[in-house]
Amino acid sequence: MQVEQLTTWMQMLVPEATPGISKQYPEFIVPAAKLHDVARQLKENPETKMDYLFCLTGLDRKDGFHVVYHLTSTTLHHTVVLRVVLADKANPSVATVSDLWAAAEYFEREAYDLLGIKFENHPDLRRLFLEDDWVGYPLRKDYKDSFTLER
Amino acid sequence: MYDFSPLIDSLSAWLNQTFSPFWAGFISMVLLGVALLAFYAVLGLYLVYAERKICARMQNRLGPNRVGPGGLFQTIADLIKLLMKELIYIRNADNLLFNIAPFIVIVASIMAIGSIPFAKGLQAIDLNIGVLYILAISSMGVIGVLIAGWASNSKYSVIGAMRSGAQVISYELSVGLALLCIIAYAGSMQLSEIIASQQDGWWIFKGHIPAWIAFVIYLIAGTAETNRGPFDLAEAESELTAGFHTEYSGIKFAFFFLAEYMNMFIIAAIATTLFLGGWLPFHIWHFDAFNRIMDYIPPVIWFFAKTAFVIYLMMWFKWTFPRLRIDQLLALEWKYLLPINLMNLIVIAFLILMQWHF
Amino acid sequence: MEETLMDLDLKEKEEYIINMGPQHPSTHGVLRFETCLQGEKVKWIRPHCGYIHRGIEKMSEALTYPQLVHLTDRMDYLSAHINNEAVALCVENAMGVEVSDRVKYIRTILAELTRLASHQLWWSAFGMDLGALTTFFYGLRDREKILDIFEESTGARLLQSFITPGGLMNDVHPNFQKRTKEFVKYFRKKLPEYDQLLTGNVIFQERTKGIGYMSLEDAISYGVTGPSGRGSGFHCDIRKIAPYSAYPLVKFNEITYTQGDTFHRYLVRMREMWESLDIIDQLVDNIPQGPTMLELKAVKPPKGEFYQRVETARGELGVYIVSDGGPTPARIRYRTPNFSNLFIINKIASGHKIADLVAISGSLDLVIPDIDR
Amino acid sequence: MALLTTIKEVGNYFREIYQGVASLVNGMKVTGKYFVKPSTIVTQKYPENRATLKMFDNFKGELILIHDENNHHRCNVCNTCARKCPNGSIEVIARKVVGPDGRTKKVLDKYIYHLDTCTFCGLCVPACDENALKFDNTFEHAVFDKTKLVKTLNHPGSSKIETPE
Repeated sequence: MQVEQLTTWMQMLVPEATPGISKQYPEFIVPAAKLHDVARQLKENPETKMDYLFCLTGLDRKDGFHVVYHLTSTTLHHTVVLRVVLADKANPSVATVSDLWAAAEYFEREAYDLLGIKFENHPDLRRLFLEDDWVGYPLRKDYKDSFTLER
Repeated sequence: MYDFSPLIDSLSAWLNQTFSPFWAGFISMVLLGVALLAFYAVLGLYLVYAERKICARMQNRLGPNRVGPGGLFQTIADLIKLLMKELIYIRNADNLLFNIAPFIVIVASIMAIGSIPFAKGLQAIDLNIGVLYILAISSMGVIGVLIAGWASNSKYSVIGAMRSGAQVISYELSVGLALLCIIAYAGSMQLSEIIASQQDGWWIFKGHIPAWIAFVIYLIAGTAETNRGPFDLAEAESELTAGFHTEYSGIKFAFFFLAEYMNMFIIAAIATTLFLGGWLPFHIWHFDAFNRIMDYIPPVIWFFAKTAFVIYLMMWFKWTFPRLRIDQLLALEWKYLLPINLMNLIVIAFLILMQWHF
Repeated sequence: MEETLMDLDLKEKEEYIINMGPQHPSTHGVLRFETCLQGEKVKWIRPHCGYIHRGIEKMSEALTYPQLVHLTDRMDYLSAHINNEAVALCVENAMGVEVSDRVKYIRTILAELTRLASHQLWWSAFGMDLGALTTFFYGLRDREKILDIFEESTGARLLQSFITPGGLMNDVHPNFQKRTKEFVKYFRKKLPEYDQLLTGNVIFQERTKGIGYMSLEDAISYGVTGPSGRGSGFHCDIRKIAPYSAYPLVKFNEITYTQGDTFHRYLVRMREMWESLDIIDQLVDNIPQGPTMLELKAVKPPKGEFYQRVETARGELGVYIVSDGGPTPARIRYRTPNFSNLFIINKIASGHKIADLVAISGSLDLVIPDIDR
Repeated sequence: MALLTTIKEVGNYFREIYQGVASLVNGMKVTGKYFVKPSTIVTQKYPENRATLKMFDNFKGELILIHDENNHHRCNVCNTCARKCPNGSIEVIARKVVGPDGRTKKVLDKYIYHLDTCTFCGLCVPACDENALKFDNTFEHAVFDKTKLVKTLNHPGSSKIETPE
């Protein structure tokens, strides 16, 4: 599917989705409440068939935490980027997509571990790399500890 | 020539003259024990060295070359290191069994060595049921392995021990049946008799193809019996770290290590005795000049050369093949080796009945 | 898998849990498999990682782009060149500059040599996992020759940090072409020996065929890429999907099998070595002349977000740079191949024997620092 | 018919055995070949061959400050290398001296190099505009005391080479 088609398709699906800034892949900023629905549609719709989540990233930006989903279709070879902005920095939370893509389970655990983003309905949301009693979320910009390399 | 029996007889006669019969027997036993132990230790060490050198050559390496000329004293240095190492006692382990296990393993292998004929007359005991005795004694080693795995109170060790148990119980069968083929040919279980029956040709040559099959099966089953690669499932260092001897340290570990190599020697020695003519020289029929030259080589050398060849074969297997899985290991025994072996035995019985062997 | 996890659960409630790792010969690094056994059979596996988590993503936020390249070496240390290349390409694309053809050719040759070296080491270690210890030495013997090529040109054997945003740290050594050609010739002779020793071996085939079946759906869903995914028929070779560097110029095949078992994951890698040799053959003779480093005033990608996918020896590596326009990234994220490849192990290994678990984890070719980062 | 399949199966059974044994022998040929050819041994006896062992010219062993025969180096204390170093392995300590013309200028007091934290990324050498640095080929870095890995690279009594302005 071409980029233009995908854009109109997305606009139909989620009218509140706004195109993102990236020029590399078509990107859409999706409200957190609708994310799971959009993701399921993207995966199951025969026109999109986004069956491969190749990257899930948590970002700590000024306007809140972002969760970025890089999706691609292994059969139709088109890529789309979904972005969720979680403005509530104190308690960022978004629905899990681990029921759609198994890879997301561990990407989400990583994001939870390092950024403290909570994924609702996640089957096993525990620390992945750090110990269970670790205090704080290291990839947050306000995280400080004695080992951080100051420059 | 090269008959050791006059020497041994004169020694025992001298002992009997000088001492009372009780002391004569006692001294001869002590002498025998010391000789066997010394032989055991030296041979075990140099088998380790040989294995290291052989596998190094197969792997494009130099092998041990630091301690002594060509690394000859490397294993001795290792032994000294192991002797000086701390013996770790494990909390919650069954201490009595834990300490006994290495001795059971090593005693089993020493006892088996006692009845191996190294040359004419050079044999500690010549039992009339020699083969049976060796089979019975060498399978005692697995009890040590089982005890070691159980008493260590380690999960890896238990798995290793259980594997070892299953393995040895099944392969004991093939070893026994393969040896039975030769016993059927020779008509005796006494090792010296079996060698004497090969005076005019080794069983592997005059036993036709069934003897070859029995030899190959014996080699495979014997390798499995000694827990060596590709059948080293009880140790399986990539799965079970070190299997049944994971928790052992110092000299107790060395006992297991030494016993493994000595078991290999015993298996090879029995193969030599039963299939390859023991200490008998290699003869070619009606080629008297050659035969006479062969006769000049002492039988001890013949025996050890043949044993070394079999040991080399076993090492070659170990350093070439991947390890089998436990179910494949058992399938190999029960689906392939055992039926072939039984068929083989029937064929041999038929051959003997028709008097087709030489 | 004859029995499903559920059947096993119903039969036996008692759990016999052993920890494979973090210090265990089969995990090739500090990774822990919490393994539940029933006799010899594996009921479930829970991988625990993080034993060597060094926070490369966090550290990189304090470093400039040329500086953070050397940290990527330490992720998948067996594909160091390819990791460097990923960052370099991402930064170059972000800045809208293009390196000279010479750099592209050299990068591709180095990447393929890295892939060969990595597969050689994998082959060695895989044989050792299965108990064939001699393979380890043969693989390392041949790998040394590649490391010599690297050392002569880049000054280091394992962690080269040679490819940098804008080009290469320095030009390759004059002997580079000659040595590479010699190696290709040498290795073409040695590769059939690998097959003779291990691939054809009946014990090896019994140990690997039909073991650890991974379906195509699982591979895609879990994001298992690289040779492990291609063994299940997942066309995931980034060199074909989104060609970079000199890959558009060369002809090679993407090796895929549909069987998806351990043996076919093995075969993919063995055949990939032949393909890598072919790629090097096509490139090594016609490396064009040109500058090896772009004249860049400062390595500062503009404000924005950039993603670059490359194919390392183990699968898809994604580099995701979030730039605020400064000399350091605001956030850099590595989507590493091993991270995704690891977690399928519970799915494909449960129900098999414990010895198969070793074979399966060996066939996934895990490099632990790449999981933990 | 049943007999035929039985015969076939028995045939398969024996073919399997034959092929299995053949593949094993095939593998043993490889190891056997190397066993009889000692010339294929690739390992070296390291400390013995130290005299003949030569590293490649590019090999990054450790950082050195180039000194010429008159004990002159070329460092002008610009600190670029220290800034380029991702791990902070380089400390350039300057000292102020009063030149013959009465102006104070900074000269190198100590060039401290932490070999223990160096990751050999090689960014410092091309960063130096004066070509004052290079990587040496030494490789025997093992020491018993960690403090020995902190090295002062400028030789005692060395000074900056006088270049005509």
